[in-house]
Amino acid sequence: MVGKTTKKTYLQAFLYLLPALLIIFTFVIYPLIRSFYMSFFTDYNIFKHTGSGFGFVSYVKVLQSETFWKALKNTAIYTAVVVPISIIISLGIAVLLNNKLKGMKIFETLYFLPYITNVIAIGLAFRFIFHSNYGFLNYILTGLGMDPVVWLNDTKYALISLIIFGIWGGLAFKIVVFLAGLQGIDKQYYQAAKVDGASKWTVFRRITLPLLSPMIAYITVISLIGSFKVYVEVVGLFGNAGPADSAMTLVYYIYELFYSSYKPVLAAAASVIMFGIILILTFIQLALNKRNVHY
Amino acid sequence: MDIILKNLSKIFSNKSGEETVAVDKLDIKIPSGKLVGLLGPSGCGKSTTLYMIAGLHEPTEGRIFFGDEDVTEIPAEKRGIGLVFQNYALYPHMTVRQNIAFPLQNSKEFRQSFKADPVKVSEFKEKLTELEGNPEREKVQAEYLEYLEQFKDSRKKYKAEMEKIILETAKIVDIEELLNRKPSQLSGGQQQRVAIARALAKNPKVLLLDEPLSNLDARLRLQTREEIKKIQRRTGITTVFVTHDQEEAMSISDELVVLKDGVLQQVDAPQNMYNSPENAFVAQFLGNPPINTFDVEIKNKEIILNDYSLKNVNLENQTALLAVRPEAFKVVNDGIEVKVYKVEHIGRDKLIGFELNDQKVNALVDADLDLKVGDKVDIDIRSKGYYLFDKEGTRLM
Amino acid sequence: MKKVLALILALTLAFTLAGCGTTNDANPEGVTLQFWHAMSGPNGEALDYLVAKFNEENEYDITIEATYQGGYTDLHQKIVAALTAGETPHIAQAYGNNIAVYMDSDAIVQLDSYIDDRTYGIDDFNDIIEGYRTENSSYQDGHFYSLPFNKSTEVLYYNKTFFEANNLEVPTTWEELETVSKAITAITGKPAFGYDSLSNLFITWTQQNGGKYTDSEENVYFNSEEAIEAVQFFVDGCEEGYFRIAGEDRYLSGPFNNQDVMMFIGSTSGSKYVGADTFEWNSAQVPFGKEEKVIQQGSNMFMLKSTEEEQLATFIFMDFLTQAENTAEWAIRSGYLPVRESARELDIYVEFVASGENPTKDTGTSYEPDWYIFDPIFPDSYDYRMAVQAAVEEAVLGEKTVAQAIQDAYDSVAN
Amino acid sequence: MNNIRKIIVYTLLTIGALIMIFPFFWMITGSIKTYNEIIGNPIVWWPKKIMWENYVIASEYAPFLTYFKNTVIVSFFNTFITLFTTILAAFAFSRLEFKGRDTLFSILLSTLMVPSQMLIITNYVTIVRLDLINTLPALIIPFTASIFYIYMLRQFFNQIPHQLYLAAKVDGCSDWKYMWKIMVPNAKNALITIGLFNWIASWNAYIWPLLVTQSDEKRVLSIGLKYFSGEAGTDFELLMAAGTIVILPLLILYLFARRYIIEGVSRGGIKG
Repeated sequence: MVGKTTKKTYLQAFLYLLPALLIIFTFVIYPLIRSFYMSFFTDYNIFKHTGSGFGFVSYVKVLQSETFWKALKNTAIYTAVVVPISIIISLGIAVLLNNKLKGMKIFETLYFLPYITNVIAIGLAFRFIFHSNYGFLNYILTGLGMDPVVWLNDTKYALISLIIFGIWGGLAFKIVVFLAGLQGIDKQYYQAAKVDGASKWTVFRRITLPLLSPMIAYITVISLIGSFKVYVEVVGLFGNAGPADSAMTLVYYIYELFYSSYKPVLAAAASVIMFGIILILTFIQLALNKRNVHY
Repeated sequence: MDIILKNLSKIFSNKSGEETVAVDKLDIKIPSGKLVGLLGPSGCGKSTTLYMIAGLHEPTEGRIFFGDEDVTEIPAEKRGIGLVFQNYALYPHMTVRQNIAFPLQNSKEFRQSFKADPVKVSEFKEKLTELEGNPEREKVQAEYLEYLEQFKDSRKKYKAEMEKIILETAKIVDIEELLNRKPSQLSGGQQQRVAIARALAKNPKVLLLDEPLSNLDARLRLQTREEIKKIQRRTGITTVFVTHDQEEAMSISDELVVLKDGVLQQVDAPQNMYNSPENAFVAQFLGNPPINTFDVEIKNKEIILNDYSLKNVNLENQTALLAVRPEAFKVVNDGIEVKVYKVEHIGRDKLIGFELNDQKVNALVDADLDLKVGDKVDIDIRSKGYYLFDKEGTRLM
Repeated sequence: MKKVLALILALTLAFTLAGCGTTNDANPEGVTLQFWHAMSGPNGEALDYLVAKFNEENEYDITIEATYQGGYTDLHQKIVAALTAGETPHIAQAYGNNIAVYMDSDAIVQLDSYIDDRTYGIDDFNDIIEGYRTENSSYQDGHFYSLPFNKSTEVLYYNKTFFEANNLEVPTTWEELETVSKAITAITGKPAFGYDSLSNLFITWTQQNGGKYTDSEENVYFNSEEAIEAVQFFVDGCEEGYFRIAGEDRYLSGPFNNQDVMMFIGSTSGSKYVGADTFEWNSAQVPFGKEEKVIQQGSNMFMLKSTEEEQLATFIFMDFLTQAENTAEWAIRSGYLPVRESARELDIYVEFVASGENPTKDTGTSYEPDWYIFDPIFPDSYDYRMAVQAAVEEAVLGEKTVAQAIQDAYDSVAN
Repeated sequence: MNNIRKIIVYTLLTIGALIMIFPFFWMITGSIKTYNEIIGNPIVWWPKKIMWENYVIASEYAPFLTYFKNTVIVSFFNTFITLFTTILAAFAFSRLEFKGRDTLFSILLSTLMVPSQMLIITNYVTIVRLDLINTLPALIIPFTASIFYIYMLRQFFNQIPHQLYLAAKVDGCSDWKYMWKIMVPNAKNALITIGLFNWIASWNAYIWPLLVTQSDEKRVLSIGLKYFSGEAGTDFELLMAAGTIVILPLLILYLFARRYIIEGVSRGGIKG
């Protein structure tokens, strides 16, 4: 309320933020700066913290590597599919759950379950569900008279499997947020709309969605970032980057670079690039929100 | 205790740096113990003014005095004010009792008043040491113990006193039976009263109400209006309340302050203000049905409304604005002939509408006149109840 | 390779005319050592057993604290972290190429002087299987920075019941492998044979086919006719449906147990996952091509710099693990093979093998020492492995032609 | 709502629910199957013989009891410290007015985008420097502040009408007191939810815990899952048993906390 910021308010704000900032700086920003710094060396010995040849060599290398572009492409596809689809599905489910019917509480409980999973264990379960011979998914498909799909073994389907897994894993949280949002909407709006004789669809489009937009914005940002960082899911599902690396994602690529093939500099460069990409995406996202979100 | 606003201004500047003057060089004296209405159309800066008095907004310019004390720099909580918000702002998670108790729990003074004053204690201690071996000592000792005695089991006293105050204030706004409810379980009117109780609990020197009635339905509004007046009378606290409803303001306040675009228009008792508005705005803003206004010419000491001379005035030739209260019209045998297009009965009065100089005019005439829509009547203006303003809107007579 | 062989020769010499080498005068008495490993389950128990035995028996009352640090990847990650922070264990387990990476830290101890130490040195060093010695000294400077620890190799697992029922011969050559596989597929209508590790497939078969892979000078030879031919042989089999890869099953033990494949080449260390009550299985030497080559795998143990005393103590423990009887015990209790020739002749081991409890032990130790091949050790050798694995995978999945796939793999690493 | 729609709603929800819980069903049944039943072809729905042994064997692979104890300790402290830092920061970002607030916030927000894999080596070194290696604090401290939760709570705090803040100020309530006495109680559900989320996260974390712990006395449940993957195969049945063991406590905790969750993230938790 008070217009100008006095020293006192600065101090106060600083004190309130101190604990969080301390941790975040020490364990996120500081290492980030380090690897940023590292990324500009041609050669860096992480054991001795010494490097040689300052420049953009590493970035060039990364940008020249086929695998990087493959990883970027896969990650982009993954994000582009998972984010909207999971949002739409979870929104739909949330709307259904928002019906005042018996047993909805039970459904809520069930739908939130995936959130508490341990990706390693559940990833294993998914591996069997996707299995081309004795997997449950194909069991259903053939049951419905469709041809079985070689989910995890075929370069064409590996990414799709990952996407399915990703969507499944991402629904729970979104459903909860949306359901919460829906229940936060004042019933009067609906009654008003009823009086105005609006159709269910119109009500959804013209009232529910706008009033839900802050939630949608929040979720989009969060899951955009999240799905761009997809990694554990890959390991859980394939144990590697999928058939012929067809499910290679950015973080997986970075991880491989760092630990398996010991190219810390390239890994750093790659993650800086990735960081940049997400940063841009998010800012675009936030900018769009400013226009479309009705707080 | 008076409230004095000296040259008080508030300028808001938004992110893009644009500045808007909410309050402009206000000079007002709110007399002690009075119920003062801060009146004006929405956006006239009345709430901002109230918040500055409360200490929630800091003035861009000017000072605020409570009595002789300059409180401009003093934070809200230390000004000893009670504030009631338009939407009550009750703490949703607290019961009514807790809501009322909250300000007390936060007040150091209140808590201190149950503890021995450390200064006094140390004085006693010194004395005692000085008087080592002196017969005087016994006496001081006794005094000291006596003094301490008052503060035995202060906690219990504190609690008791708290409860006592809660009950008293609850009684004033009679919500005793609601003390254990949560705000969500109360009606608008009840919440309103709780909000007032909370404001009164720490018995403030000043009570501030921001549009206290606007969230209530018509009947409740009338009723609460009266209650607020009663409460104010009973407690005698200097009370400022903000409203955009002139009727409301007129009906309860001892003093009226009218603002427009952050600029003070007039300060006066409601009736005086009604009877002698200082400018066109005040004239038009007060009164229901609203005052009728006509553009007139003043030629050789006559008020000319389309070549019909209304009255003689001692003024230079000029164009002016004539404002006539509805009740200032009278039906005569020989005046301006007008055609009645509506007739309404308001209680014992009769409101008629006619066109004069192609503009609709409302007039109150005595009820026993029997008039029908379509009748032609001659009307004239009484000797009181009409005002002349110049083009700027300042009063000519 | 030459350099390495020369060194082996030198060492052999050194040890045959015993007495040279000096004595380390540090005192290892009573030190406690940290040992990081990746052995869990039965292997973990086997290791704990040996550690307990050592703590019990060693005359210097050295105490080993062995702790499981997760799988190889986790262990590797931890060692990298530990080296970065400069707080390391005394001894750890790792693949050669990882150790080559760690050498950047200058915290890895060169073992030569310990190995030929007059008092504490390893007796009859040449008794340790040649391939293992060669591998552990094939670092770029040709010295020993590690010793063989948990070693395994590849064998051909086959469905005994099925082979007998259809009186099939276990294949010993590529040609036989092809004919037998076709025969089996004709019966089952499913792929008959699979290869667990496609990188091993590439490395082994290329060399079985007379080609070369890489050497520790990081020269790349694998974009060769031999390689193409070898991989083509496998890819054809896959296309015609009598060969397959593990793919989604990760390891073929699963399909094998489901009788979806009747034979596969896999690591001896995977034997615990092989077998179902529906049939009997057995193992045989892998089929060979032009040359008899078989890969040796599994990881090694290396020493990290610490005090003279601790280092000596560490070496004493390493020595203990390589002793015939202990490595035999290790082989019996774990999924791995003894590191010494002589261990294979020890009664306990002979009996164990005879018990037929785990046929792979017999097969695994039946290879001639000079058949063994391994990844030359240098930091990037992992990338090479990944590259060739990808190549085979892409070829099998029909992403690229064999020649193309191999060329791409070559380009990706040779620069 | 008419019956046809009811039926549609229920069927849709049921199908969805089945999809959501099937993997759990598969994991839990898997934990009582034999290795070969899990990879059985054709699909084996229910084990011939229920293999409770799997749990016994799995539990012998690692000292799960110690792990459980540690996990509870870690999750507990982690959650409570996180809540504390989150409340403070969220309050500052939603109620305190200071220049550069939004900039700072978006900078922090951008740290969400860092792939954590890139940070852990440096963090490991930090932990060593702090001499915390192989201690429980090493598992707790690095995760005691999360911009993700700060973001979430800020969203919620922003829903609390500003007039409450003014009212409290008039009532002589300091910012600090206002935060604890007004905002926190009103954000109860949000806090419980964040607490639960954080608890789950720290319960399932495994890369970092494995990295900074070196002895069983200091390890947590999720690390236990590591034991079942060897270099030439995985003991599926044991892994699933262990997986079930790890998830079960969360499941129970969740069932207790679930009724708060919806309200927890709900905007306008209180009407303005």
